[in-house]
Amino acid sequence: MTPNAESVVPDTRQHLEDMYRRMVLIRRVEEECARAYALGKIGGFLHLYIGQEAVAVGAVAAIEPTDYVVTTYRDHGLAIAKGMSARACLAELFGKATGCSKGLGGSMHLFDEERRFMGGHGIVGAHIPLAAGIAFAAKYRGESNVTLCFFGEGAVSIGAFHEGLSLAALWKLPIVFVCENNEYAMGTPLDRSLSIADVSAKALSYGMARDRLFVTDVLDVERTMAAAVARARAGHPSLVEVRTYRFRGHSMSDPGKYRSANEVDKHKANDPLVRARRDLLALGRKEDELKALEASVEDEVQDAVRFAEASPEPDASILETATYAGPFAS
Amino acid sequence: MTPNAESVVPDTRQHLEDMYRRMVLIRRVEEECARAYALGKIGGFLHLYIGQEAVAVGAVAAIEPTDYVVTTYRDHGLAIAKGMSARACLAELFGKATGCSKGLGGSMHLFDEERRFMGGHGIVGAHIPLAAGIAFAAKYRGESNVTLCFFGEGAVSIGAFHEGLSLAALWKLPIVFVCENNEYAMGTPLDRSLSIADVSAKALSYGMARDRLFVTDVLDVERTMAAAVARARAGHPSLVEVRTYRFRGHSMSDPGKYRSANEVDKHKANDPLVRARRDLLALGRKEDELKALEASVEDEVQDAVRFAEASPEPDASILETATYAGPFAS
Amino acid sequence: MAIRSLRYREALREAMIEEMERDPAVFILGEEVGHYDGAYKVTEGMLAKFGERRVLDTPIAEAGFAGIAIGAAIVGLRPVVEFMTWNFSAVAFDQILNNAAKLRQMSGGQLKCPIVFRGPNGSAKQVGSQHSHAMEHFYATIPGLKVVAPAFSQDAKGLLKTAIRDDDPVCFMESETLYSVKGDVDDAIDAIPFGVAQVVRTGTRCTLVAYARMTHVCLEAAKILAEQGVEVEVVDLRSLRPLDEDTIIASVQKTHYCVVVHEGFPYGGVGAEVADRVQRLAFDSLDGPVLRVTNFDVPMPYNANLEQLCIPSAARVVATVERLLSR
Amino acid sequence: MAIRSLRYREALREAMIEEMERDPAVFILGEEVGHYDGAYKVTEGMLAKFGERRVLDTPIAEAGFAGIAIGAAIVGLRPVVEFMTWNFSAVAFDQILNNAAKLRQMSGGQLKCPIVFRGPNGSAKQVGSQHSHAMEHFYATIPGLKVVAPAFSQDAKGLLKTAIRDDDPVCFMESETLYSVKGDVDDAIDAIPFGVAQVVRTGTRCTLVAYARMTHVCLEAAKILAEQGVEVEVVDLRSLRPLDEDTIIASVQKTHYCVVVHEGFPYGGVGAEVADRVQRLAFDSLDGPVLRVTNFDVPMPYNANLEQLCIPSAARVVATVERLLSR
Ligand SMILES: Cc1ncc(C[n+]2csc(CCOP(=O)(O)OP(=O)(O)O)c2C)c(N)n1
Ligand SMILES: Cc1ncc(C[n+]2csc(CCOP(=O)(O)OP(=O)(O)O)c2C)c(N)n1
Ligand SMILES: [Mg+2]
Ligand SMILES: [Mg+2]
Repeated sequence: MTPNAESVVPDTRQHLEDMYRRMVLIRRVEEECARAYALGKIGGFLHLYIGQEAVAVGAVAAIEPTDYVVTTYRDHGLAIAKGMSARACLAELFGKATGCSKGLGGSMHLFDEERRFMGGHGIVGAHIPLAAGIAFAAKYRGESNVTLCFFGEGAVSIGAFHEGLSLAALWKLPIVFVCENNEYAMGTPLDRSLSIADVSAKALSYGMARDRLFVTDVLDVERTMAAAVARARAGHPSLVEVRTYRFRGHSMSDPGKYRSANEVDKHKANDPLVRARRDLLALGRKEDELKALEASVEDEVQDAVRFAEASPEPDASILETATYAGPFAS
Repeated sequence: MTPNAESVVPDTRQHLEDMYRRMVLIRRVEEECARAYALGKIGGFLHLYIGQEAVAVGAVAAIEPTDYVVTTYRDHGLAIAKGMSARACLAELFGKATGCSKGLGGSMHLFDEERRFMGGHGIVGAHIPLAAGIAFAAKYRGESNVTLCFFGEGAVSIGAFHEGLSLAALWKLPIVFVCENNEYAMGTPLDRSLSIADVSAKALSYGMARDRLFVTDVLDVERTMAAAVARARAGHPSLVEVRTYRFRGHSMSDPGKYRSANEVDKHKANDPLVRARRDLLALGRKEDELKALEASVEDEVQDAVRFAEASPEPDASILETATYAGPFAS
Repeated sequence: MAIRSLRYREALREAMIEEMERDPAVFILGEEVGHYDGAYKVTEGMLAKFGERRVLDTPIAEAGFAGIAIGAAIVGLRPVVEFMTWNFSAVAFDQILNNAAKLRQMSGGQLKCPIVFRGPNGSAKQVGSQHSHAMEHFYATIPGLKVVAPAFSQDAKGLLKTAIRDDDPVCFMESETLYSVKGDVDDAIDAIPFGVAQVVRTGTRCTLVAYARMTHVCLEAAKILAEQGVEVEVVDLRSLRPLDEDTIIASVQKTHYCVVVHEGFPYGGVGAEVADRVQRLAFDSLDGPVLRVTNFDVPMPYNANLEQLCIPSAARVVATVERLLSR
Repeated sequence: MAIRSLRYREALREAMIEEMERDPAVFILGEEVGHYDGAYKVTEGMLAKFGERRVLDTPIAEAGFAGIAIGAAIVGLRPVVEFMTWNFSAVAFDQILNNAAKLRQMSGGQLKCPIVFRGPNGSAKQVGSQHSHAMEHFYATIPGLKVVAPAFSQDAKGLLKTAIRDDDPVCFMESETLYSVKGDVDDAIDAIPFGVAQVVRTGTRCTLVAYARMTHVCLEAAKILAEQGVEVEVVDLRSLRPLDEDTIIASVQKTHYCVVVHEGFPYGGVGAEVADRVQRLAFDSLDGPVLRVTNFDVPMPYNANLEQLCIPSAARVVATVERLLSR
């Protein structure tokens, strides 16, 4: 933040409202996804982000449009936070040619190169070095952009995590590693995957800056991330552990028997969306203003669903051109 | 150590002498290797351990014959420290049927199952999970043996290191990870491979016990390792960083231009073998006693060379039986 | 002895349970195999039965736990490693290629490595390119490994028992799309030997060679062809390495035509190997080239229609046979 | 324009230097490529010329630096990744299989991945089973990748230039045993297109198909055979994916016999693929089956004599041709 932050930082209320809107959009899109999945309109794996929206929205609020974001298969939230339209997202999930990845990628592989949202990756941890490579390119070219790389706490056990962080620290890459620690990797709770529960402690072995945060307030996420992003721009990577919680199962096929209704309810009571809404009211927004905002989100979502439904399927001719950049005689 | 250590620990002088003999044996075997390599009697890669003998000998002194040792391609020292005969070692390097691995493995792949020396591995870091698996088996079966796993500081950057240590810490495996930090991975000095020079700090992120030691005295190595081995037997893995130095190039083909003669000489001046010899004299061993010991080593080495030379080559019939355990119709 | 109808996944589970009861050195490890009862429920109930010591949930560290299992195997345990899918074995590739397959050889035969790697392989439904890879050919080319890919419940059970008792590393390729398929399992049959293919339908006009789910696709194609008066023979390989040349060749010598059907890409793989052996060993019996039906030469698309287009179908098999016979 | 005699490694180096001078997005990274001047001296002098920014020494973390290079490639850089040997690519296998090869497809064509993975492949001399693997077939089966394996200095240079300029990931297979071999390099030739095989010796009695070092072995065999009055044609594939069917088939249609020679194991691989295509596309021209000369089906032994026994030799090629022609 600059010294006279007052004049530079946008009005908090408006800012929070923007973030609230984005969080609601993500949630509503995903609720529609769940419904469409039940109807067989979406296939394959579908990993919902519901409950974690504040992480994506808070983090993206801390960066510039020219900065990059990379994440896992649980990617709808970050894609939309980074500016992907609900239309492009839903059409992709419906497997349509108008989807961001033309129906070839599906839920796990959302990409939006223009908005610098670089996926949507299915192999746990494998995108971590890749994200470091995007940061590497910025440094190589002398550009000032940074990269945010998101992953779950389940990814911390895998080699790619170590190699990615180790090289980023050694080469001082402009990147922030964000571990969205939602306490479970599929059905595996933290204590069965990590010998110490504090993920941010991994930073110690790379001499890397670290932060740790329990998410209830999206503004907290933004603040913590802003500091890490500033370090990244100065060439110092960080590991930020964000403690969060997914309200739904790991994917649509997961009944989530490994945790009690009680536990889930406890976390739902701290839903950052509810918190943001309450804060907005406290900051003077009227209930009907928020209702209107929510209605406009609803319109956007319904429009996106209709768009996805009405869109054409991709033609088989895309298969070859999506495999190789140029002509290819196999 | 037990309370009345005096009566239990063998006479220090005899013990040091045994260790000195073993170190001299390793060195002399390897000097003969270098010569044989120049004569074309040994092929492929040959990584000498000269300068690091105190690590192998000190570490093995801290364990029982029923304990396991696993290491890298730089394996002659640990193989001999664990009890492999000079004959079996040299014959293997000469590619003979009488070699420990019947001439199929070569320098990088010494194995002696009977003495629980489990290789000799060529892929950097890949033996680390494997060693953890040997420790896992002990725990699974309720046996009390521990496993020592050696690797260079170059291996610390690779995924297998992270996954191996992470799982060993999580599952409380009876293992000691020993990083032989000889300052270089081929031509790459420490500061170009690790963001922080203290390798033992990696233990922090696993909540693992750690130790760090600059080797000049083989007895130091034994003491540090004994403590780590005791922890391992109690189900607590450790990471021990041993700072050491190789006097020769990475392998025979490495002229070692990346370090100055000065630097090498400085380390040679602290040669643990010379130190042990001096200490033995100080403890009352006579020069001619040591000469006799050295002569007996010489005999053993020359016998081993003759044995290796005179031994037959393996027959092609071994190829199939060494590929599959049972009959195999491909 | 009874003949029971079991789902493919139940047959696998029975094999593991029986072998674990038989030999205390056998244990299973992998992601979600225990408390979650298996991502695809193959190990359902096994944690309750055997406890955490022998049914071990792992973190997401395929190279690490595969390596640990290999280490345990060379000192006498008999691990069964479940990969949640074979796609994820790519991060453990080095462990399988350079450790599991080679430790016996590098040690001059001192060590053996009795380990089973198992899990679903190939396409599922719309899970995209990173989760749909048919990985069997990567492993089938590697000496030191054995690779099997059963199509039916009986074989799933019998081959898995053999795999667990085998002293060499075995890659056991299942199929997500077969897990719920039922099949007869004869209790009189125990372990089924590797390297023995099975003629699952007899015919005279052409030999179809397949394995895993493609065996079912071939049977479907054979039915359609039969309706057209073309009786084809279907050989289910079951075991990819070792490969039962004799059964394949005997069939081709009878039919004079051969079509190999497999998931996986057209370039190389098990299909090319079978085609090569057939043309080499039955050259004088062939009345036409060996043809192949494979996945399209592109990463698997997510879109449902494109996905089905890419994977071999009965219709494509039928068309290929027709093309071959009308040559 | 001059014709110069260059070692294979010098030709590779020239290609990299020229492309780096041509395009600031090209850089090289790998273990010991910089300060050490390359484990096999392919990059000798390049650090001095281009500095640490563009000639980057990496720690031992193949998956990590391959992944970083892939990430850099999708945002516009053109990395050349040196694997000290292709054996070590096994720890980066997932990055190549699931990221490099598939990112374009998963993103619906939004991303391109212009990256070259290069290094020595196959056997060297007595480096044992973990360091002698011929890895090309693992990659050649994967759509999204291109794979080349030059045998001569000219091709090493021209194909590497093409690889660096290509917008798709390319696996570039060199050979430790060829690095010091000299060959003519014509300065008039710039980039050499992929997918074009070359007839390096003409003959009428049999077609030998090979690549990389095995092309030299085939030329040696051809000489021996010529002394016996048997003129064989040698086709050097150069590019494995894409594969130049036309040149192979044209040759086989002329000679009616074909022997494929490659390092690597007998099961599957590039050899099986070539054999399959030949029997399929030239069935009516063949007077005998396509035969193959490959490594023995065992991990590579250290012992020098056994090692040589396992690798295809001119004598084995000659014997195979004789067996085929006297069939
Ligand atoms: C290498 C690899 N192994 C296993 C899987 C299967 N898998 C997908 S997501 C997942 C759990 C990941 O948990 P976490 O990293 O905590 O992220 P979360 O799903 O909680 O967001 C697993 C095991 C995979 N995709 N890749
Ligand atoms: C995965 C892998 N990458 C690269 C190599 C090549 N290589 C062999 S030894 C070595 C250096 C290892 O250095 P370090 O771990 O410090 O052990 P030291 O040789 O010093 O004992 C390298 C790069 C390899 N064997 N395996
Ligand atoms: Mg999680
Ligand atoms: Mg070192």
